[in-house]
Amino acid sequence: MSYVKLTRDQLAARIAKDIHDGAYVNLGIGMPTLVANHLPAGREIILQSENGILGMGPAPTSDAEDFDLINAGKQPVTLLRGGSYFHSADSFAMMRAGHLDIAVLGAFQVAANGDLANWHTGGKDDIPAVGGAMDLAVGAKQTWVMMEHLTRSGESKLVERCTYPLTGVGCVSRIYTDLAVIDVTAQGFKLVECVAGLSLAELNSLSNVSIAP
Amino acid sequence: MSYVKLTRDQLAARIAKDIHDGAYVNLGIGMPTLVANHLPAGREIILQSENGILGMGPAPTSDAEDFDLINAGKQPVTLLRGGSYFHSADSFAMMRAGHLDIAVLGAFQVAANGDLANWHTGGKDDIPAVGGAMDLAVGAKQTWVMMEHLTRSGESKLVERCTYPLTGVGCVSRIYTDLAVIDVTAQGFKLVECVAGLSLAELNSLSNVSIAP
Amino acid sequence: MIDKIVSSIADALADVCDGATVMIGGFGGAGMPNELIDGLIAQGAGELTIVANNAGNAEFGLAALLKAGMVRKVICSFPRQADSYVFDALYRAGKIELELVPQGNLSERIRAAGAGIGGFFTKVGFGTDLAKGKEVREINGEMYVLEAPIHADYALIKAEQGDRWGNLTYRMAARNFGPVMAMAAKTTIASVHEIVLLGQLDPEAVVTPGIFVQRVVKIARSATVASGYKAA
Amino acid sequence: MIDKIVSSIADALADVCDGATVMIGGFGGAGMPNELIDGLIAQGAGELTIVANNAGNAEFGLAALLKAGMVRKVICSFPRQADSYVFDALYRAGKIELELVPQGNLSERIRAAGAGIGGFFTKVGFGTDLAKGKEVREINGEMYVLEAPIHADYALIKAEQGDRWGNLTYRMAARNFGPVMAMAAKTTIASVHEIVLLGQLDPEAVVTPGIFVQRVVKIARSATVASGYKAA
Repeated sequence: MSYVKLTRDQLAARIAKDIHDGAYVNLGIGMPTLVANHLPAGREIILQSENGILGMGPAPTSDAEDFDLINAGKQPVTLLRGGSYFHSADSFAMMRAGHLDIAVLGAFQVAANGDLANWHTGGKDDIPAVGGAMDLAVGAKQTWVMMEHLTRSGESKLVERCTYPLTGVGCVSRIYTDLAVIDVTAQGFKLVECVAGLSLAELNSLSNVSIAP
Repeated sequence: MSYVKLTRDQLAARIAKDIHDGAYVNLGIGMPTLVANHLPAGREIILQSENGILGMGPAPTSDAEDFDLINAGKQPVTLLRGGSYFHSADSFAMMRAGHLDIAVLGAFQVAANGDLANWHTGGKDDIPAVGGAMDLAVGAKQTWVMMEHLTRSGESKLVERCTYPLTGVGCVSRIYTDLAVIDVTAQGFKLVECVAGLSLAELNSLSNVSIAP
Repeated sequence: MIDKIVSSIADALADVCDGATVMIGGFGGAGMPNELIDGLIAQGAGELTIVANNAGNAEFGLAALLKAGMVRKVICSFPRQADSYVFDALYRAGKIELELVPQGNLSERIRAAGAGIGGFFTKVGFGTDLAKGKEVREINGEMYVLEAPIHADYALIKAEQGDRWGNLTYRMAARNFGPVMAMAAKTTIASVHEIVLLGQLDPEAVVTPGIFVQRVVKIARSATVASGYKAA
Repeated sequence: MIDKIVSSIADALADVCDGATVMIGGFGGAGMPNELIDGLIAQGAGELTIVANNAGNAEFGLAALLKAGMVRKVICSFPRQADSYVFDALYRAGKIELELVPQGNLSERIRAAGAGIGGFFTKVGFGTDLAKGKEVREINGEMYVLEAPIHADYALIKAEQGDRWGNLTYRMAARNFGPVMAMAAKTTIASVHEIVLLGQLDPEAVVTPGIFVQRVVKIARSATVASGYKAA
């Protein structure tokens, strides 16, 4: 095959390119946090953090870290001019009632009907932890997924039906992977674009589910 | 008869005497507002107003009136040191979840089971208006009623069952009238005290319902 | 770049359509966005549903909007006031619909819309005429009534300071319904007495974060006037 | 006279009984009332139900409380962290009960308790394992789950400034669960870095009005430490 997967940073930049000027965005913990590093110049995009921050800025220099000012991943951040603080119930009101334009979340699996699984593998001995994932999945105007297309063992994370425990029902509208951008439609997955050199036929053969052109 | 009814100010002072130091209190619009003028010296009592004020102080001098700082009756007030402002939902959270120690409300009727009618006479042509009455009636730790014992036409406002539309069910714990102080108990009305010169027998003959000694 | 500041009240209200649900802040004169209401009258949209605490005083502001015949229905807690004669006459003539809501149910239903809540159980109103026909339920030995969220197309609110991101502060008891209405409306329009630069508002003291506000318009400051009470 | 300032953490916690439900504020290290938690460990009440966002890091604070065997049940949204090994071991050994709650349902359920709400319908969690056995309902074409309020006997929260009436401000994202937990507990105990005179807090910028706070105790300021994340 003659294609090259996107790196995490390339994927983050690809997603950032689709975030419109003036958007209110929540970036989930883990990989989606990288999107903050690639916001296009000239756009004013306001990042929300579930722990009560609107207008998050970049990470501070190490000598300016203040652990009263952290993101959802508990990493130190800064506050932009115009930012504000609020309590947890107000923060989740923002997240749960469609005030955010976009939530970008990681995923274990996304199903053709938009179901999302990203909080629990369902393993018997695993400690479950959900945080704000379920709130974001169903609360934002648009829920985007950022993930590798395949698991480490080569299985497709795009599936007909999720086998892992669900985070939200029919909530995902778009998926960005290291191989492709895919919309979730009423008819199932629909290709937006592939990485250079990867055909839809190849993508379909890698995925465990049909992706329409 | 040898008794004298309490004046409105005497009644307000009688009620104020029973408000403990440190109490959080909401005084309903109309007659209960007078209680604020009689709070006993040496007690720190915090008045709440439904429109988003904790720590209301006395009326300002007429040259210092500011109609952004008004009470529930829309009269100008002041803010004590230590007071604070908050929005309507926060204000009613205070009122509805038992955070207030005492609400003092006016009434058309109070029933022996503690039912309160104070918002609507039920007249066909009357414009109904409820404001915060229902919230206060069921939300405060204790709901006290301040009213004249009899209507202008001499009917008892203490009743076996309210005939006016209810404000709240079984919510009144104590009634202060110009003739007596009466508790509402599981067994019905129970006298706490009468004005000087009025016997319980006379009070019972004026009231349309039995008041136990 | 985000710039929510609009240069005129007319621009701020240009897209209000017939049949819109419009929340209007204020309690007494405090927080009453009279300038925006006057703008709405000039704009002319009709068949409006108004959500507010009161139903207007004398013949200005909300009362003028009612008098102009632009309002089909009012959802409020306290329409009857010493000087609410415009509403009173329309109501008695059957020319306006009234949904009377206990004030705390009103603010909580508005907040519910802004917070994504589909409905909530409250003790307030149980056993009264205002809960007639509503679902009731016993929870831990007490009786509750199910109340629905109140959504709106627009919220017109009066704030004190605002910036181009839409962050707002309020002045004293003029805060009242502003913050929850801002959360519940698709388009929130705030009049402010002062527009400040981004970063001038203390992030700890912003009352309404800009995400809840779509348009900010500056108005001249005038003293809030007495409204809706009869002197003793 | 109202004076909610208590002179020591031990005094502030003296009446916590076995079996109490205790809310503990904080998200990461921000707003985590470690000094009060240490006081609770010293106080010794057992069989506690803890309501918090996380379930402790390393072996300090909440993790130390768990390690001391004082906790019967944890209600939280995110117990699993890089350094949550104390909780993890207790959970795997079946020695602690876990009620896992989506974080927004957690904060909304806490607020509901503080606001007198008997229950509310939320979309969050519908169709997932965390809504199993809960009542569901279709409202305007969308599916909702009924969630109950979470009340507590005590809330332990960390604030920034406080006065003798119990008014509080917070510092940046350390605000998080403090204000809603203060509303939901019978007794709210706030540690503050500074006690100010009545009137020194701007009434427009008080975040938690004193009515929601029963005890205020001063602690020394120390920098909040990193907590609960694995560096990339």
